[in-house]
Amino acid sequence: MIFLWLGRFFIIFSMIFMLIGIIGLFRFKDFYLRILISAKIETVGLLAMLIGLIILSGVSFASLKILLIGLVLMFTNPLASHAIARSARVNGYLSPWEKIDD
Amino acid sequence: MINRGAIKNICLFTLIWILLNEKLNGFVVLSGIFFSVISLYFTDKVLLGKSYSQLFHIPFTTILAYLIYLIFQIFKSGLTAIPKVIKGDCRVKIVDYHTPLNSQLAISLLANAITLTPGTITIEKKGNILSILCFDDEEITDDPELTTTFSKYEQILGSLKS
Amino acid sequence: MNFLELVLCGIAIYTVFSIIRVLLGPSIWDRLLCLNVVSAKIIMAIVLLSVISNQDYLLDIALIYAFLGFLGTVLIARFIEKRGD
Amino acid sequence: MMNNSRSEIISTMTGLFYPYILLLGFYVILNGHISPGGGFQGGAVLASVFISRYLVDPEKCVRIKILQTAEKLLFLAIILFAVLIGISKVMIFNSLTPVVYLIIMNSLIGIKVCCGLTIIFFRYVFYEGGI
Amino acid sequence: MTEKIFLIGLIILAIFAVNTRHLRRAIIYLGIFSLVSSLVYLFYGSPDVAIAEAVIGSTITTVLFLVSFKKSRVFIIYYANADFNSSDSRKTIKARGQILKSIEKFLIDHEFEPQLIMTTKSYELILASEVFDLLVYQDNAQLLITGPDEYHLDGIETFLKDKSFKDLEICFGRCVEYEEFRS
Repeated sequence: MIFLWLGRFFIIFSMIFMLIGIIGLFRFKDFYLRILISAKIETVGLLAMLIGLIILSGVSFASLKILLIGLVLMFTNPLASHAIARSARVNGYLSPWEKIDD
Repeated sequence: MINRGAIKNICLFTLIWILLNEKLNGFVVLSGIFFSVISLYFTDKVLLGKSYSQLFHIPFTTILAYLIYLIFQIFKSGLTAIPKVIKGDCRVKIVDYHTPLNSQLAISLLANAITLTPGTITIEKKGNILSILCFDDEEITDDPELTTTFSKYEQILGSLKS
Repeated sequence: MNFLELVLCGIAIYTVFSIIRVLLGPSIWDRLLCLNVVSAKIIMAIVLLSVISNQDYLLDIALIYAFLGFLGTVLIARFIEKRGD
Repeated sequence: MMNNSRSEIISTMTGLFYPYILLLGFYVILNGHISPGGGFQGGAVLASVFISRYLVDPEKCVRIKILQTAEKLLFLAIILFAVLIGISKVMIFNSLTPVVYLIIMNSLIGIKVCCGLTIIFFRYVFYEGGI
Repeated sequence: MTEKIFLIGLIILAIFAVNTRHLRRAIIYLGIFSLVSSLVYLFYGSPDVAIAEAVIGSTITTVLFLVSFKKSRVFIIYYANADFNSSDSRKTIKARGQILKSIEKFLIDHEFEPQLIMTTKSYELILASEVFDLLVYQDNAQLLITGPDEYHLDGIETFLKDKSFKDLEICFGRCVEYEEFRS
């Protein structure tokens, strides 16, 4: 019973995090701020959701597989965001805060 | 070619093979060892051209401590980033960070951890200098919190050889 | 309606909002960033679907996405970095 | 600004995933008869290892001639195997159980698809101008 | 209920991918299309197709689109401003956006792929060091459009003549020197 509510707590927590990430995607006017905060808060939501599902499904091969998915995502997801941020920076995409500084 | 690192890696791959198959009997274990040897050999000879076990030699305790500290740090800085979303406006700057680590793999793992935490992203790695995109707060000038976090990662990853 | 089904429905709505950001996004990097966000959402939806319907084999597809999903993003990012929007 | 075109972090970390992607491909091929997947899907997973190797060192090419020969031989082997099984079914009843037949057929198809998709990828990238 | 939301998203993405003028955006739209469609395959009970869509859609088709997209004829437009920090009037900015947009429309109609690069370099430096097909140079309310290729410049001139931009003064130069344009 306690595990059921603990899992549900984690899932609701992740849904709140993702909602804040989506709000941030629409609220910020600058690409660098979006990738810095919103996209990363989405990752927090993803990990919390996977932890909640592991707690809900108990000890079995399926929950171990979900754990494996989480581990893999922790290594591959930063590579993708690093590639995007680096590509924008190398190309010289300027954001408003830099135009003011120059 | 046969050394302790390769045997450790083969054990790990067999474990993952059993996990993928979702059952545990003699046939699965034998086929797991067979395919682990094949994929390790193929990686060494064709894909990498070097020894996988020497290139990616990570002790188990290191990776465990790294992951636990990383998850803790992700949730912590995720909570601190929420007010910034609600406020809706921030300024961003790029700082250069010089790490004392000298292994290629350790620096990459450090950069991965930095990227995964909300609020900081690694943009470029040149040697052991990392360019990091982070907030530009007026109150905090020297980022002491950021530096202590990074030095904790470096303490964990310091056992990796180059 | 079950609790997990409600969560799945919520993720679907979030996905639609991310797609709207993809269609609006001013620069091409905004669109690429939202591709990353949508792919995370889809992985989550697949794992939820497998837990709801008790079919373990659906997790293989999520695993394949987790391993190979970043390849497409990295290739597109690499292509764009020389040529701009 | 920053001039060199490839990132060191990506080229270091992608090497970590090679054996895992290979294991996943073998798993999808071998369990094609009881779970979703099979020859084509597993072969595509195996071929994506070569695509991720392109991220690590873009100059290194595979020998396409060898892959082409292997693909042709495997195509012949698939047809010959099916014909031989058909003949032996007529001559001797139930010489081979269906499970073994399916596994051998799936793995032949998987390696053939892997060769084919790898040839397509390297052909496009190295002879048509690259990315 | 849930799958209907994803189906509506698929239709929207397909319409945008077909109708967009920029091919780079179409590649990204198709990437999301393949992601969502693989989930929809799962809802209707065909995991086999979903795995194939996941692998092929995320890796191979992306490479094929990118390589074939590189073969399209790219037309490089450089845009530079005389003083970068100048706060132009609202009308000027709007008119400049309209001009750039109509040049892009002209190029797409003639089967080119426009590529707009905004720089902060000076006029002489761009002429000396960069490779370009069209250079748009703005000095307050004056606009100089020049380029090495005579043929397309004539086409753009006749195309822009029909439309009237009242807030900007457009000047076409074949090999105009910077001082002549200033005086």
